[in-house]
Amino acid sequence: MKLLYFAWVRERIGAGEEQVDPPEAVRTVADLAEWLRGRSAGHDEALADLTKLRAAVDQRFVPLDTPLGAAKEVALFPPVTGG
Amino acid sequence: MKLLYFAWVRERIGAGEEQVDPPEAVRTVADLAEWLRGRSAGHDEALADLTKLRAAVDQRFVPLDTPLGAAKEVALFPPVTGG
Amino acid sequence: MIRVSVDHAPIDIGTELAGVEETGAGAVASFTGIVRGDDGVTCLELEHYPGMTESALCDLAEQALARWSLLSAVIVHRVGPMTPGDRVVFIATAASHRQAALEACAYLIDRLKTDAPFWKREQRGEAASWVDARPGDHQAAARWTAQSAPD
Amino acid sequence: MIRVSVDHAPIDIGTELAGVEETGAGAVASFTGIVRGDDGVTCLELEHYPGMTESALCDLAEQALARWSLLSAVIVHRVGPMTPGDRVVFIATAASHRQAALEACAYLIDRLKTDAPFWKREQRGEAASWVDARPGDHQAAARWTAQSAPD
Repeated sequence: MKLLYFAWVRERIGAGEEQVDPPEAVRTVADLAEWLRGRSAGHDEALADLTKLRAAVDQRFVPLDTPLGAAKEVALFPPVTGG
Repeated sequence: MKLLYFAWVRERIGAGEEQVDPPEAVRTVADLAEWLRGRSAGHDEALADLTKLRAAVDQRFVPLDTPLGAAKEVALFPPVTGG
Repeated sequence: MIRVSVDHAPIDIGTELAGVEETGAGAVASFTGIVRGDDGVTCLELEHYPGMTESALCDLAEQALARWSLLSAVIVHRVGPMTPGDRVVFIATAASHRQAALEACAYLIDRLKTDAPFWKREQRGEAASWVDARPGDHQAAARWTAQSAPD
Repeated sequence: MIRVSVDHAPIDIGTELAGVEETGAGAVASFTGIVRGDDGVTCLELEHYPGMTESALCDLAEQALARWSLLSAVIVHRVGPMTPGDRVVFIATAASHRQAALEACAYLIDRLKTDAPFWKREQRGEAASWVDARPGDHQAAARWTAQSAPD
């Protein structure tokens, strides 16, 4: 599974993308974020507060309780601020 | 009193402006239009139907029942169609 | 900043927009009205009431500035003969935030349609006819104001 | 006609507007978002999600075309570093009549603010900070749709 990070999520994690292979217990986007916190202090800091996170699965915005299913690309980021 | 005509009012009357000195009985813009109908066949045709006319007194839109008062410039024209 | 122009010359949108942006705005909204040729119109002629037109457009711009937090309002109206594709009217509004700019722009074109002394004559080949006012224009203008203009 | 562009290059409004006018429209509405420098911002950097951004903007344009009788919709968003006065985003809509163009333009900028993956970082001298999302943006987007985007 390909992960993408943007804005301060990217900065805190220290990388814009990485490949992961989460265990079966990781069913939703929220599960994934929680599981990722164990990877580094940066991950832990970036992903600690789910209320500040938004996500896209295969390039579509989704709620954090969305099942990962057969997702190939998951992105985690703060609320968008374009325009 | 200076009169101005625009669009098809101007075309039917055959002139864009004229000077007139209406009698005292002509008190409102509607009175003025009615009085002007006697000046020519063109005036009569242009000013016969008050519902199709709009007016400005001293360069401000006014209802046709507006008193002329000390008006210096009165314009008669169809509803506006700019933009 | 208010800029009002009534002119026979073609409307230069690039110059007008650049002038509006120079006020340091965060949001600029614009509207351009263009001569349509889709119903056989070959020429559109715009007549107006010199003197009154300019003051009517200034009044509208002042009312927009009084109603919204605008940094500027520009109204440019072309007069004389035009052909399909030509710009008839250009309106631009600048504000710190988008809602004021967007609303004021819609307000100005709605009000201009009913509150400024312009008259359109369409030519289709040899035949010419004065355009009738649209009742919908008065409904559009009335939504901005309790005191509606004469229809 | 839909045109969507996400690019580091400055936005050329004249070219974009001319493209929209060429569709034979009677009405063109536009919105330009510009970097403000009034609160000490010296640089604004726009990050985005390449691939998803373009498809999100196309989706918005398609939704506008489905909802209004538009002849075209253009969305151009700049990314990368910018300074006050630079154009961040440009939206233009063309239609036969003004109401469709004006409403669709407001719709597109309201929806873009909440439904496209862009992130702003402001720099004030040496200090940089990511811009927080504004709750008002979600209210503005929600007025166009029953199904609101995640806030």
